[in-house]
Amino acid sequence: MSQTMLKVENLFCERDDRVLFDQLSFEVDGGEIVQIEGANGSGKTTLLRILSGLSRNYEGEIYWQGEPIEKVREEFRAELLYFGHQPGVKALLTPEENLHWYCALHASLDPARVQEALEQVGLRGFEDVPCHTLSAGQHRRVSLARLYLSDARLWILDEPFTAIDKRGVAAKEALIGRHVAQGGSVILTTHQDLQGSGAVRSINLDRQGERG
Amino acid sequence: MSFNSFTEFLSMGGHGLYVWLSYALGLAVILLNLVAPLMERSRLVAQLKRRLQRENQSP
Amino acid sequence: MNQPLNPQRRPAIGMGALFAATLKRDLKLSLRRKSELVNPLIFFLMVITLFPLGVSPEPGFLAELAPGVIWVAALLATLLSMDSLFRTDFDDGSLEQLLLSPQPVMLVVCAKVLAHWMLTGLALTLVAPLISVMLFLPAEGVPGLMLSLLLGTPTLSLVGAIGAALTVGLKRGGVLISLLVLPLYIPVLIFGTGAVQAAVTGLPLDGYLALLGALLALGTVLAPLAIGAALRISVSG
Amino acid sequence: MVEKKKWLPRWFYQLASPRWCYQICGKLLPGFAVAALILLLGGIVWALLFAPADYQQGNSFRIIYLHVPSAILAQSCYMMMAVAGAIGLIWKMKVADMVAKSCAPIGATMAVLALLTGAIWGKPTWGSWWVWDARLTSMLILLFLYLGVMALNSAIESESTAAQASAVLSLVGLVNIPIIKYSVDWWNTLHQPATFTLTERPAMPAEMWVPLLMMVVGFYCFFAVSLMLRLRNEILRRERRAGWVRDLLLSK
Repeated sequence: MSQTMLKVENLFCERDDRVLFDQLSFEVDGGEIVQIEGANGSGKTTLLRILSGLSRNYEGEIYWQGEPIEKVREEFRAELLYFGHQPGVKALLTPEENLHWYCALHASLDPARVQEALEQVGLRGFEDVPCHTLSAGQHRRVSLARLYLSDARLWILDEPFTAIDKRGVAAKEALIGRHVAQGGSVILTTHQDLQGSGAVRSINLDRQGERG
Repeated sequence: MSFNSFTEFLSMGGHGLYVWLSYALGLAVILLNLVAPLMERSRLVAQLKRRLQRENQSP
Repeated sequence: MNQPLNPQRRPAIGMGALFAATLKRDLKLSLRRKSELVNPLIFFLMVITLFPLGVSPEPGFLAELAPGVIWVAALLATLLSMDSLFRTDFDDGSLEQLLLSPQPVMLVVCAKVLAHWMLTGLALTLVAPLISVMLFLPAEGVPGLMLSLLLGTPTLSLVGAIGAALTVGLKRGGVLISLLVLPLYIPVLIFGTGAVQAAVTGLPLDGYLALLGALLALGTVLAPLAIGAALRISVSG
Repeated sequence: MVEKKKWLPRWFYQLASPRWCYQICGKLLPGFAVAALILLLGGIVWALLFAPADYQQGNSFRIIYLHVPSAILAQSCYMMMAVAGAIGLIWKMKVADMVAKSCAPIGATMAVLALLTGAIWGKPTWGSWWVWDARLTSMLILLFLYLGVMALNSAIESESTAAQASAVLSLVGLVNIPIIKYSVDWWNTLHQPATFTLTERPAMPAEMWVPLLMMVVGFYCFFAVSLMLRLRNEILRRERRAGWVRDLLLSK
């Protein structure tokens, strides 16, 4: 179960004349939660974007299950769920339409389970109203419904708990815990402490910056 | 030598304006392409030096 | 409940379905934003109106000018609508999700460009007969005009999408797109107006249409590659 | 990346090092500068003083010695920009990005020079400053392509993103250049009966084309000088945090 999923070696990245991290190396195993910590502007989001493959402005090596990531992009993307700052939800489409398109993008997902996923995030009854009529929290929950749909092994979550109420946070934490128990991995940033999700390893980028 | 006198050379058979205008422009463009990077270089070196001094003083 | 995380994946949706889903999604999005849907068309009509007012309302003169005017207006109208092709997706994060999909990006890009063309190029082609009457274009020229627009405007959408993809990360990309894309539009403009003029004078059209078709074929093969690369670069920045 | 290194020659990877490139440029610069100076001076003296006047165009023909080299250079500079951009995209080679960026302004000024000399030459030959001649028109479009690449490059803040985006754009332009050229040639013959063009002459005597050749080679040498000057600036700017740049600056 605890095979190495993602391995990062000597990662270097600079932004606006500033070194964000230098010689950053770590591994993420199956069944592990890794929390990226750091002050605002320490490069948390940048790191997550690099790991997910969105940003290519870095030096160093990233391996996915032992293979250099450039070689296994497609396999990696099939195993990845990325949750970014922007929720990736079209305001003019209904929650259902949004998730159906997401299923189309990830061929292995079953569109028949969209209803179920929306129910899980408490959006039952909102399936067919355009998302721009929903509240900010509901809007975000549409995007979070992807966590229930997904069969990806690696979750990269950037601030997944903002604009979510307490009860929602607890449900999300339980979901993350279950994902990890099944052998999946989670890399996330959050301002809140994670509770009851098992072992959380943290990587602090502030110390990185000083070293670099 | 295809000209007999200097005035003939200057007038270029009545096309002096066009020929000399062209060559002046050509010279200007060539000089621009050499002077601009040289000036840029001195500006850049001065700027980077100032930066280095700032960095050396601050810590 | 989550599915067990087993690596045996069963593709529930194939590539053709993704193409169809993206096409449907983009069309639906445009249809729900009616103002943006008709804006290029209105712009097209307005630009056309400027010529008789600005140059001369004399029928013979306008008829001579018509092929060029219609093509230039079509070109500008396409360009105007280009900026929004990827911008909304970029702003709300859909573009990130698109780029992280294990499916080929080119497929989605093609579907998006096709949707864009259906709402601009195709629409312009359909109103072209009306415009040709207003500009006194002889009736013999109308089929040539419509055929050339039908073959030429998809190329405009494809090439414009490269510009849109390159500038999507910039706050004000609108003017820049025109600067990047207009020089690339020139061959389409030349062959398009050539086709209409040939049709008006009763010369054979086949050569022009074949050239426009060749440009379209080349664009269909190469532009999605460039658009995909440009999107990854823009999102990466 | 590691596997790729095997089949490319060693100098390619040395070239990839900005420091090596900066030093080799510094060594090559004087040679090229001297060659450019000799060739250009010799060429100009020959062109203005010794080359015979054209039997049809008279002395205005002497503009060819600037017009043709600048036009050739503008085109090959674009080619170089696109190829360097492609190398930068494929192998993530920083120096190639910098070369591509340095090419753009030189090529653009060469296109401007070709256009201006073409227009000035057009006045005595055609009787008007501007004629929609196929060559002039495609040169104008080439200038637009350069301006587009430069505008994109300056609009994007992140240096590496700007380099990659301009590389994609210049490659798209490279594919388009033959198409544009063909379409403009064809459009031109359609619009006006083929008159005599600026540069196509049946047979040029040796005392006319030898100085022309000298000027072309001289322009290439001048291009190399200007490119290396710009490239060195670009390397200094992009590598400002590298140790060797600091040492270099402090030693001055």
